[in-house]
Amino acid sequence: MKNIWKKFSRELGIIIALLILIAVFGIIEPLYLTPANLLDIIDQSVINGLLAIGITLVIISGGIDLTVGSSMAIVIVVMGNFLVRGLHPVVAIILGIAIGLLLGGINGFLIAKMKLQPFIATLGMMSVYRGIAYLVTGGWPVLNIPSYFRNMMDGDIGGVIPSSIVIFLIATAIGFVLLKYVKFGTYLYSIGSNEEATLLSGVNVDFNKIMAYALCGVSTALAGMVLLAKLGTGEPAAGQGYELNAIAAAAVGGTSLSGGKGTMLGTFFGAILLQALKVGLVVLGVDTFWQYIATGVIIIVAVYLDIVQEKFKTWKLIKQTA
Amino acid sequence: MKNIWKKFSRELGIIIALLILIAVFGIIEPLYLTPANLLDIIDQSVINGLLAIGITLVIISGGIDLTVGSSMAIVIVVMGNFLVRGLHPVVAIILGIAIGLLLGGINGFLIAKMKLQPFIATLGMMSVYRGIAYLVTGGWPVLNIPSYFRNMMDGDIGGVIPSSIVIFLIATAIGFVLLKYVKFGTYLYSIGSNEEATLLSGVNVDFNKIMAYALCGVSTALAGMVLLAKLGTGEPAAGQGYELNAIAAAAVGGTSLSGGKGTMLGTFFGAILLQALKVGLVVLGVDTFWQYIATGVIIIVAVYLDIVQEKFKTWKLIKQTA
Amino acid sequence: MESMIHFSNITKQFPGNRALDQVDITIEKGEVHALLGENGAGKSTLLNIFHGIYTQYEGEIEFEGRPIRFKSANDAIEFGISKVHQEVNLVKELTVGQNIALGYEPKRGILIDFKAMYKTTDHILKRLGCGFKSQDRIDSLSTGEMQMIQIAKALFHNSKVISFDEPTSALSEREVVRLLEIIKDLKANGITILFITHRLDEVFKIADRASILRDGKYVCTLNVNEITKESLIVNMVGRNVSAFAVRHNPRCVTSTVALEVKGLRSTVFKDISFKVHKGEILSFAGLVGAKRTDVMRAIFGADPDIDGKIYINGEEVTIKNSKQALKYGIALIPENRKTQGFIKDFTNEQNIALASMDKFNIGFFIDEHKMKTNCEYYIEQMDLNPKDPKYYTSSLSGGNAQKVIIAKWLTTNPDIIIFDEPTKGIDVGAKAEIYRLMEEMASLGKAIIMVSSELPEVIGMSDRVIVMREGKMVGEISHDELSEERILHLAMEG
Amino acid sequence: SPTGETSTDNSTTETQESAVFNPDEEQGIEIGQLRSELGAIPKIEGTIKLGAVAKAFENEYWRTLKEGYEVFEGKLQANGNDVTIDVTSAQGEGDEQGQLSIVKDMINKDYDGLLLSPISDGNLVPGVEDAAKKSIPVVNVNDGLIANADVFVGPKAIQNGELAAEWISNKLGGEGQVAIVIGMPKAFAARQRTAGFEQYIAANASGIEIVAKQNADWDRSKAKDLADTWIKKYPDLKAIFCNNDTMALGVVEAVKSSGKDILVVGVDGIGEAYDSIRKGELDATIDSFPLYKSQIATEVTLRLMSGQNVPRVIWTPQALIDSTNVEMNAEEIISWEEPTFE
Ligand SMILES: Nc1ncnc2c1ncn2[C@@H]1O[C@H](COP(=O)(O)OP(=O)(O)OP(=O)(O)O)[C@@H](O)[C@H]1O
Ligand SMILES: Nc1ncnc2c1ncn2[C@@H]1O[C@H](COP(=O)(O)OP(=O)(O)OP(=O)(O)O)[C@@H](O)[C@H]1O
Ligand SMILES: [Mg+2]
Ligand SMILES: [Mg+2]
Repeated sequence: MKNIWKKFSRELGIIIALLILIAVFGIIEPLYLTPANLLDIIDQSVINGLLAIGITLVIISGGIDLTVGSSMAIVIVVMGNFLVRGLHPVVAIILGIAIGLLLGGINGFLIAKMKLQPFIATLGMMSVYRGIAYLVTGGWPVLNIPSYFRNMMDGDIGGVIPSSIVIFLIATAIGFVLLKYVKFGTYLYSIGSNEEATLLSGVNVDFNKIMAYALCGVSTALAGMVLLAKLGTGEPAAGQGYELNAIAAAAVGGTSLSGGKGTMLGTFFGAILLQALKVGLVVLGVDTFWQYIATGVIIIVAVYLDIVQEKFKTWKLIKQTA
Repeated sequence: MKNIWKKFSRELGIIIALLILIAVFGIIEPLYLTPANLLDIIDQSVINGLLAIGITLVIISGGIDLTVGSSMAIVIVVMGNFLVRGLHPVVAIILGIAIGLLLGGINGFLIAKMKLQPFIATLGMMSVYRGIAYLVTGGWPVLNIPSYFRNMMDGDIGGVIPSSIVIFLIATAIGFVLLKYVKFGTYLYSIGSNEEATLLSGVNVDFNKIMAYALCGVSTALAGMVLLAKLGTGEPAAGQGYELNAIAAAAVGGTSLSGGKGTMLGTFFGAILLQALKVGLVVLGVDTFWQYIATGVIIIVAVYLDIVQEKFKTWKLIKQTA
Repeated sequence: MESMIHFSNITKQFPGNRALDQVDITIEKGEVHALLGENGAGKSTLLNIFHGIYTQYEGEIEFEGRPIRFKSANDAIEFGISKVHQEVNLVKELTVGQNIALGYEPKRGILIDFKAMYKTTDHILKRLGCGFKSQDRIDSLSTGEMQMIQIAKALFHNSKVISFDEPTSALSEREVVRLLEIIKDLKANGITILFITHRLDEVFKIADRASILRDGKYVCTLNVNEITKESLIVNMVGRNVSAFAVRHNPRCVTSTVALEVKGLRSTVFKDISFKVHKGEILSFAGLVGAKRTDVMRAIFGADPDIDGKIYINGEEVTIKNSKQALKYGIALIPENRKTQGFIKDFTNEQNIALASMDKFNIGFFIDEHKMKTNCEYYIEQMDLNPKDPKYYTSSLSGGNAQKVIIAKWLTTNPDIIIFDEPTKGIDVGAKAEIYRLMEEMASLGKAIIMVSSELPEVIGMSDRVIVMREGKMVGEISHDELSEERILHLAMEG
Repeated sequence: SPTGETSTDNSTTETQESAVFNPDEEQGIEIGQLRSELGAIPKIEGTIKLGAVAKAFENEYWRTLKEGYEVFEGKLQANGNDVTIDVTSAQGEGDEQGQLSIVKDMINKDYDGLLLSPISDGNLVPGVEDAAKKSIPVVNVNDGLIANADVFVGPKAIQNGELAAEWISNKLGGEGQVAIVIGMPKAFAARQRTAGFEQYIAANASGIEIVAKQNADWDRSKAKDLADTWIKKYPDLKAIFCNNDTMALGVVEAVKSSGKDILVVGVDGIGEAYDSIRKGELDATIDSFPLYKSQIATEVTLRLMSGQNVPRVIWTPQALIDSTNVEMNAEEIISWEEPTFE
C-alpha cells in the first residue's frame, strides 16, 4: 500500500486537486456528483485527453506540437470522405492512423533532421495542415458519417461504458507502458533532459524524436476519429485552438514544458480536471466571461501547486535527514 | 560600408528574403510595387510588428508571452470606454500604457517570482485576461471612438506618412537601443543565454525578467491603441490568435525561441515580411485555402534559411582559421 | 595577521544529505588558503554559502570582523567578494568585455558606455597577460582563456577576496603555471585568496595554509610549509592512499591491433594515424586545445564531416554516429560530465543502463530488476557512494558521478575504451580507483585510449604516448622513453 | 413619396454616423419595395468590375453567398451587361487585418464598387474611408456593420432571434425551460440573435424561462458538451436555441443520445441543417438565404452606381424553416422574383 503511494507520488497532487474540485462542485450542486454527470465529464475529456497523451510524449522529449488541431482536421475529413463512400470502418481507422503517423512524422522530420525549433516548425505546419484540410473538401463538411462507424468509436460497450472512454483508457495505458516500461520512453526522458549526453550514449536521438511526433500524430488521429464519431460530421475547421488546451492538460498534469519530466497518468487526470472544471462551471451556471477567468486561474494554480509540492518533498527530505 | 555590412549581418538574411519576396510579387503583378501598396504593407504590419517587438524582448530573455492578444483587448476596451466618455487622449494613452505595464508585470511576476514556466503561465493568463476584457464591456464592443484620438494614432503626418507607421518606427528604435545600448538589453541576452551565469554575476535576474514582460505589455498596449484608432471600435474579442503571429514574426526575423538570440531590426523586417506575403497572395488572388499553406511554408523556409545562414557563417569561420 | 573571514558552526543540509556539519574555519587577511577534501567533502558548498549563492544555512560568517549574511551573489560582489566558478560560467552571446563587466557596466546617462567598458576590461586583460581582446567573441576562446575572463571579472569588481573552485582542472600545464603566477601576483596586491583543488602539487606551490574537510566536517588547518603530501592525504582521506598514478599489475600489451586510424581529418585536425593494441593503454598528451577531444569524438562518430579510415580488428568500418561506434565496441567517457556524461533527471541505475537498453529488455519491455542488479554490481565494483541505485546521479560528487559514467560504458562491454580527461576534478582517492579500473580493463585485453592533460597520470599509466599539437600528431613516445620534458617539449614546440 | 423617404434616411445616416449605427433601428425597406420604387435595373455603361469580400470561405454560409454573386454575375452578363464580380474572403474569422488587406488591394486596383461583409464592426472602416476618397461606392452585406458604408444589405438580425423565439414558444404552448448556445460575442449578428430571442420571450412568453446561456465559440463539439450537461441539469429542458446551425447540429447529437424530446433551433440554413430537418433531428433553422442576399446586394450596388437614390438599409428575406416547409423551394418561401433589366 505504502509502495503504491510512493509509486504514484508524482500523480498524487493532480489526483488530490481533482478530488477537491469535484467535492467543491458536488457540495454546491449535488447534481454534479451523479454517476451520469461524472461519466459525462470523462467522456467529454476524451478528445482533449487523447491529444494531450500525444503531446505529453512530445513535450517530455523537449519539444512541442502546435499542429494537433489541424492534423486532427485532416484525419477527420479524409476518413469522413472514405467512410461516406463506404470504406470498411476498420480499413478507415487504419488509414486514419497512417495519416496521423505521416503528419506527425513530417513534423518530427523538420525538427529532428532539419533542426527547426519545435515551436516554430509546428506553428508553420499548423497553418499548412489547416490549408490541406480545407482543400480536401473545398471547405465543405463531410456529412452523414455511417452509423456503424459512429457506434464503433462512440457507442456504449455493454450498454454502460462509452467506447470512446475505453479508447481513451487504452491509449493512456499504452502511453503509460511506453513511457515506463519500454526503452523508447526512457529515451524520451533522456533526450528531453539532456540531448547531447543521450546522443553520446549511442541512442538514435533523431529517430526517437521523429517517433515521438509520429506517435503524437497517431493519438491525434484517434482523437479525430472519436470526434468524427461523436459529431457525425467531419468539418475541416475542427480542432482550432485545441492544441493549447491539450498542452494545458499535460502541464496541469505535471509535465514540464522544458522537457524530461511528466507522466501519462498525470496527463490523463489533467485532461479530466480541466473538463471537470468546465462542466462544473456550466452546471453552476457561471457566466461565460467568468469561465475564462476561472479556467486560467485553475491552470496557474494547478501548475503552481505542482511546484510547491516538489518543494515540499525536498523540504520533507531535509527534515528527515536532519 | 563593409562595417555596416558586418554590423547588420544578422539581419541581412531577412532583408534579402524580404526583397526577393517583393521582387517576385512585383514581377508577377506590377501593381504590388506601387508606393501606395508598399506603404499599405508597412501600415498593416504595425499591429503585429508592435506585438512582435515586445515579444522579442521576452523571447530573448528565454521566455514567451501568449497573453499579448488578450492584454491588447483589455487595453482596447478600457481605453475605448474612457475615450468615449471624453477622457483626454493623452491621459488615455498614459492610462493604456499603465495597463499594459501592469498586465505584463503580472506575467513577469508569475514567471520570475513564482517560477512558473513562461508558456504555461501566459497560457493561463491569456484566458484570464480575455475574460476580463469581456467583463469590462459585458461582451459588447465600444463604439464611436472619438476621431481626434483616431487621427492621433492613425492619421497622416505631413499628409504622407501614417502616424501608426511613425509609432512603429519609434517603438522599433527604442527597442533597438534598449537591446543594444542599455544594460537591460545586455542582461536580457545574458539571461536568455545562461541564466545561472547571469545570476552569479550579480545581475538582478528576476527584476530584469519582470521588466521584459512589463515592456512587452507596453508595446502590446501601443498595438492596442493603434488598432483601436484604426478600427474606431473597441472589441473585447480583438486580438485572438495574434500572439502566434507575433511569435512567428519574431522567429522569421531571426529570434531564437530558445532565448539569447535575436534583434529588433530582424523582428521589424520579420513582421513586414509576413504582411508582404499576405498582401502578395491577396494581390495575386491566391485561393484562401492555399494561403494557409503558403504562409506556413514561408515561415518554415524563412526560419530554415536562418539556420543555414548560421551554419554557413560557422563554416566560413572554420575555413578562415583552418 | 588579522582575521579576514571567520566561518563558525556552518551547517548546510541538502535533501538526504548533510553537506556541511558545524564547520569552523578562519581565513587570514592576505593569505592564500587552500580548501581540501575528497569529492563531496563540502568544499564547493562552503564557498557557495560564502558567496551568497546558497542563502539557507545555519551558523555565522564574519567578514572583517562584522557578521554578514548575503541574500544573493550580488550582495557578495558588492562587498568585494568574487568567485571563479568550478564550471566555466559565461554568456556565449556576449563579447569578452561584456562578460567581464556583466552586471556592472559603466554608464553614460542611461546608455552603456562601451568605450569606457572596453578600455577598462582591455586594461585588466593586459594585466593578466591575455592574448585576446575585450571585443572578441567568447566562442572563439579555449577553456583556459575562459577561465581568465572569470579572473578578470573579479579584478573588475576590485575584489578583496577572490575564491577559486578548482580553477586548474580544465587547464593545460602551461596555463596552470600562468594561473599560479597570477594568484601570487594577486596575493602580492593584498588580495585574500581561497583556493580549492585536487592537485596537491599546487597546494605546495602557492598556498600558505590549508583547511581540510571530510564528509562535511572540519578536520584541521595546517601550515603548508610544515607538512608533507602524505600527511595531507591521510588527513583528507582518513587512510593512506597513493597520490601517484602507478601501474600495479604487469603490463599486458598484446600484438593484436584493436583499432587503427588512418589519415583521419576534419576542419580542425588532420593526418591522424595510429594503432592501439589489445591490453594497451595509449595516451594522447598535449596542451589543452590540441584538439585531442575532437579526434576522439570523430572516432566515436559524434561529429559530422570527417575524412579518413578506421579499422576495427583489421576490418575497415565507417562510423557515422555513436550508435555505430557502440556496435563496434567503442566507448567514450566524455570530457564534460554534466553536459555530455549523464542525464540529470535519471537515477544511477537508469544512467548506467542508458547506453545498453537492449540488454535490459524482456521481450519488448524493460526489466527494471535487471537494471537494478546491474547497478548494484557496479556499486560494489567501484565502491560507489551512496550505495543506492535509485540515487540521482546529479546529486553525486564529481568522482562518484564519473564512476557512474564509467559503469555505463562498461555495461556495454566495450573492447575499446576512450577516457577523455578521466580524472578531471576528481579527488585523490577516486583517482586511484579510476586508475585501478583502467589497469583492470587493460588486463582483460581491452584497448584503452586516454586523453589527459595531467602529465603525472600520462607518465604513470601509459604504455605509449602520442603527443598532439594544434590538431596534428607531433610525436610518439614509448613507455621507456617517457618523461615530462619529452612530452612538454613536443607539445609546445615540436 | 419614395424619394422623400430616402432623403430623410440619408440625413439620419449623417447623424447616425456619429452615434451608434444599428440597422435594426433603421427604417429599412425590402427589395420588392425598392424595385417597385425604382423600376428595372439600369443598363450598365462600359465595363464594370465589382469586388466582393466575404468573411471566411471556411464557412458554408459564405461560400453560398459567393455562389449568389456568381449566379447574379451570370444573369447580368446574359442580359448584356459587362459586369464581373470577384469574390474573395479573409483567412478565417480571426483575420481582421487580412480582410482589410484584401479591401485595400481592391481599392488600389480601382474596382468600381465594393460589397463587404466585415469580420468585425470596425475592421474594414479604414478601407471604406479610402474607398470614399476614390469615390468607390461601398455596400455593406451583413453581418458585420460598417458605419460609414453607403448601404447596408442584410436581414433584420434581431428578427432572426424573434422568429426562433416565436416558433419555440408556439411549439411549447408558451411555457417551459429553454437554453441558448451563443457563438462568439464578436459579431453583431450573434449578439442580436440572442437579444432578439430574449426580448421576444420577455415580452410575449412569460411562461418560458431561459435557464441557461453559454458560449460555445461556434464550435460543434463544445456546443454538444454544453448540451450534454444542461440536459442532465435541467431534466425539464424543452428547447435549445443556437446562434448558428453548426452548433445546433452538435446539440442535436446530445439530444439524440439523451433520448429526450428537446427542440433544437439553429440559424443560417446551411445544407446540413436542411438535411437534418428532413431526417427529423433538427427542429428548425432560420435561413437568411445567402444565395439571394448576395444577388440583392449586387443589384443594390448597381442601382447605387447608376445614381439611383437607395435608402441606407435594405432588408433581405429570412424565414424559419421547419418540417413543414423544408421541402419547399426557397424562391417560393421568400416569394423571390427575378430582377428585370433595362
Ligand atoms: N544542490 C544539491 N542538492 C543535493 N545535494 C547536494 C547539492 N549540492 C551538493 N550536494 C551534496 O553535498 C555534498 C557536498 O558537495 P560539494 O559540491 O560541496 O562537494 P565538493 O567538496 O565541492 O566536491 P568536489 O570535489 O567533487 O567538487 C555532496 O555529497 C553533494 O552530493
Ligand atoms: N560539437 C561539439 N559539441 C560539444 N563539444 C565540442 C564540440 N566540438 C568541440 N567540442 C569541445 O569543446 C572543447 C573546447 O575546445 P578546446 O580548444 O578547449 O579543447 P580541444 O580542442 O578539445 O583540445 P584538447 O581536447 O586537446 O584539450 C573541446 O573539448 C572540444 O572538443
Ligand atoms: Mg566542488
Ligand atoms: Mg579536451
